[in-house]
Amino acid sequence: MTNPWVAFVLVPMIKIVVILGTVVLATAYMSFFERRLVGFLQIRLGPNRVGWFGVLQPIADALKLFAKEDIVPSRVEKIVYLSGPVLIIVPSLVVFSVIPFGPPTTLFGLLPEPIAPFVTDINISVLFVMGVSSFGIYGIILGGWASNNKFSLMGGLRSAAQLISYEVPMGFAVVAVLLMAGSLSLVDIIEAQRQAHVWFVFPGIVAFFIYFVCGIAETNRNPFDLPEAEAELVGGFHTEYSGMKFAFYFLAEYANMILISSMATVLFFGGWLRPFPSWGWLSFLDVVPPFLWFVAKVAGFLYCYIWFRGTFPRVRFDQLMALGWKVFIPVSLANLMVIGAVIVLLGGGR
Amino acid sequence: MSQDLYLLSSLPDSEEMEVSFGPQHPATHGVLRVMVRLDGERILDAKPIIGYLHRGTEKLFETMHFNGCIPHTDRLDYTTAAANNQAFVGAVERLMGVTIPPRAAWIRMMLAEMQRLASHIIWLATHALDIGAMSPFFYTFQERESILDLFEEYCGARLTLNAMRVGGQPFDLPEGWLGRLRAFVDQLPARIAEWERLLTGNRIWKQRTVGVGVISAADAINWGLTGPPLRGSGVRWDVRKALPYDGYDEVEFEVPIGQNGDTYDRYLVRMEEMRQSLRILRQCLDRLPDGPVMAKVPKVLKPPKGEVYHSVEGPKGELGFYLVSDGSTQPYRLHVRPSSFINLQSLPELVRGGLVADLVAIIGTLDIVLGEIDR
Amino acid sequence: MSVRKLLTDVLHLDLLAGLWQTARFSMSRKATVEYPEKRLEPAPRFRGMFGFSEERCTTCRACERACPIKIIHIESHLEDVEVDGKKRRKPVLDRYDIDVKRCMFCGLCEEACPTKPKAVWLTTKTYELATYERDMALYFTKERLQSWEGVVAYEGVVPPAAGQTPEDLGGKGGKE
Amino acid sequence: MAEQETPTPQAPAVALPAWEANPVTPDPRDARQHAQVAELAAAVPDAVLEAVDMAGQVTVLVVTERLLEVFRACREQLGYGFLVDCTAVDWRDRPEGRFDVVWWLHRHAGEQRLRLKVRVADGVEVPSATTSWKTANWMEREVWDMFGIRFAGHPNLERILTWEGFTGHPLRKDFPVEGIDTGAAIYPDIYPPGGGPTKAGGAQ
Repeated sequence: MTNPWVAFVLVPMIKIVVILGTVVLATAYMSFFERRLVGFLQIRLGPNRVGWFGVLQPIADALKLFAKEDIVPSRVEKIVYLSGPVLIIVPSLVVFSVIPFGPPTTLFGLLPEPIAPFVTDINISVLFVMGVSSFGIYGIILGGWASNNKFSLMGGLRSAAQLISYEVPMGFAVVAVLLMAGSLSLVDIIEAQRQAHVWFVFPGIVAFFIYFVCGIAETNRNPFDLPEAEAELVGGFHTEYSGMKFAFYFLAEYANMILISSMATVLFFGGWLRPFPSWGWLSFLDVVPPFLWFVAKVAGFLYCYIWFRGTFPRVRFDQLMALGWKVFIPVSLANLMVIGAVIVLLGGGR
Repeated sequence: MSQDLYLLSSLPDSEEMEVSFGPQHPATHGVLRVMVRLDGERILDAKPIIGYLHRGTEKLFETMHFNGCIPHTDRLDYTTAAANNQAFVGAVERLMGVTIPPRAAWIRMMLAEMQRLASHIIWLATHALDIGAMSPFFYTFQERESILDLFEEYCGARLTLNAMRVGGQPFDLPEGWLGRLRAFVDQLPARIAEWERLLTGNRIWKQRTVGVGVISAADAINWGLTGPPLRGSGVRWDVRKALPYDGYDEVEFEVPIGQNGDTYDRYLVRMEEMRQSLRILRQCLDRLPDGPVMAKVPKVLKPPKGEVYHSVEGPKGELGFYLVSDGSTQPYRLHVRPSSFINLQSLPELVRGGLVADLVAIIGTLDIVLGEIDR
Repeated sequence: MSVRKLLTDVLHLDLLAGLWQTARFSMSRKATVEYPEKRLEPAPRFRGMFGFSEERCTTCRACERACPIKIIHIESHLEDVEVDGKKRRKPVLDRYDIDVKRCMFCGLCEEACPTKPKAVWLTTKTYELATYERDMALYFTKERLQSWEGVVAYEGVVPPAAGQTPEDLGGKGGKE
Repeated sequence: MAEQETPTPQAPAVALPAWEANPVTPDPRDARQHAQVAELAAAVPDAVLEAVDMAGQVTVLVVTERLLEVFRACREQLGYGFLVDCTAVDWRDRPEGRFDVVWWLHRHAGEQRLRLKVRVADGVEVPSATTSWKTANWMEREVWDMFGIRFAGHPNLERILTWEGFTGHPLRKDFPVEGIDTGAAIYPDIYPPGGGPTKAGGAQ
């Protein structure tokens, strides 16, 4: 791969197209799986009419949403209103550029030399993910405000408060991992877990718990789906959105779920590593490609999302805030101190 | 209840916001509209606005013969048709001096208790859904279907039963019905335990309901609350015990009460009421008397001149019918004491100072049905 | 704070119990009935589409009077007919219309009907009565009430003109 | 048991069942000596006009002017803590006053009920019970809405089941069952008087 055009333009372009396509397809199918799985949890079948077991349902949904009349309510702030869905979908897809889906691979010898199955590995990946994914909140706030609807406005405000409150403990939880790994690069974090012979979830169980709960809160999912709380705010920030504009909010939510699950996989569950990577007698598990390990772990987290949605009631706004500020921030700080102290005692880090 | 609720939007500098909650809102159980004045998320005042489902039922009653009124009572509170039938035919029978055969009374009691179960199941389903727990809706409705199947076998309808007539019951129980009811009664406690596992101990459920919408016992009586909202506040009062009708003085059951008068206590009271209903049903199954199901009543019903008020303990509270007759074949005036109407009245009192999410929880805990409120 | 409560709080046993419960439900049999392919069978007493038999009807108008919302319209006249060689005046129906779109299926007309077996009955198990227009599609004259033209009958049910009676499905007129 | 309903003349059985042998006759009886009435008459002298006991339910006809005192006495002295309901009956052509306004009171001690009644002419204001029982609020709004009886001292006497701007009081006997032309009252420039649901919506 000596030709710089191939190395710096063609290959990344192909990777971007493939990853973007996969992620968009995955988000669309996530909606299908959610409906099926919630159906199973609720002793019903879920959508099963379109195609074999309903597998074409997302396509039918997309067609329906595309064909739907594009309604812009008459008294909205038009530019802001229309930019809301864009603002939320773009960051939620951009962050996938740094998620390491697997180790460099030759695709079973099809390629002349190994290619990393992710767009790029920047040395501040963690910061990039947290920064860019937080940007999506503007879509919610601006969309809620621009809709000129009191329920939307309240949804947007709730979302903003929720994001600020939960970004902090989530950051602390991630810092605990960074202390253990000693790097901000996601690939290096996975590598560190391989070298440490243990997934970081075992030393960092508290951090993982905080990270995942905050992740649920950040993606506005049950039991923390206050910004859209159907029973209270009708639809919250997307009350006035319909058709493809609504679909963008919808897809962004699922993309964020996949993102949080991927990050949890990378930070705490060893990314593409098989379980207990240092135990030799488990090496028969290596026949499963690393990419599939990654997908399986992400799917496990996504199932938890759906499972929680099928089980829990919704918390109240003030209780959500209290949980964030009074429980998670102190606990995550304490956890950080403990982990830091242990690392110092064990040899002062790297 | 402030008179100038509507004027607030003209105050430009106000930090307060007024929101029209309903009439088309997922959590208002129909077409209830609540004008809420908010400071952020905190509710300063609320004003229920009703009447969107007003069908003039009381006026219509005046144009119908007595048995023809019964299908219309089904449609008052459409989740408790059997209780409505029971209260109405009870009023007419009381005015006519008809005593119904014991078997008919016991069948009525069974239907009423099944209806109470069905109504409480709907309440649990919608209340949990309002608070965000989606799945109990489906689990509970599966059991409600069993009750409706039994109704269908008995009278041919599932929701609007039209299952009682003045003077008794229009038909006897079908063959095998008691066995199927017993099977249902035997398996429901396990189902209730499953629902409770999802909610009763759940910390989120407790956070959302404990201390929300508190009303003291004295206030509850003053506001005229009846049914589970009254008992949740610790008043042990139930029409079935206080003014027994049909066979209720012959069966044993407890009247559960709460202590704090909050949403959680009302939840617990209703869950316990479901178990007590099962207890009554079991006694009915064991002791159902034999005999005819219809007393001798003339084909054309002509109650004497006079007035009578008959009330039953409906699933939502005291449900009464005030019947004034001028001696003709139609009621001169038929007034309904709708339990949800009077229970809803205390809504502003309960939600003041709470959050928007509490409003939803409190509407759910009052267990209102707009068909009865607006009539 | 008891140990049990502490354990519950720290380990979130209350939430885990809920998760366990939903997981168990997800394994249980699904309650869905996939409607157009499978359908639930109505009970024998189920009140559905009207059946009507002109020959049994004595034009006594009891059903018309019993109807709380007055949707049964009857007109009749007397006619001389010869029965067993004797001349008798017999009422003949001119009109027997039921405005089914306003019907609330209370069944009072069936209860009022004095003939045996009933001349009008609702225990036909037939409930798929939706139509695309509201005016005439659900307005049934006496011919349509018997032929059930335009009505999708429940499986195993034949229109009254083809011989179905209230007893055939074991309804109220039957066993009890 | 469908044949139970048909009036087939049957010979009376040998022994009548208990529920037919001793029917409760709902004859109205004078109830001035009834304990509940006597106690009310003692608490508020000269307030009780008539008292009737029918089907075990005591009705007391009260002087309209003394009603407020009666309410207060019932609530504070006699312990009727629970106002069950309040409604009205329209006797259109009755000379001594067109409307009966009726209240039911409940006393938890002894589980006794008492029905208070006043006769008022059209346009006469009735004292509001809201000072004694908060629950009277909506009930009286409903009576105002449905019958047009005003309650003096009510905090917020608005229409409740019909909308603001509705004309007429539906449960009066002279209000047509088919409804009135409500469109004209709200949108006078769109609906000319005489249109509306009465003529346009008639099914027959």
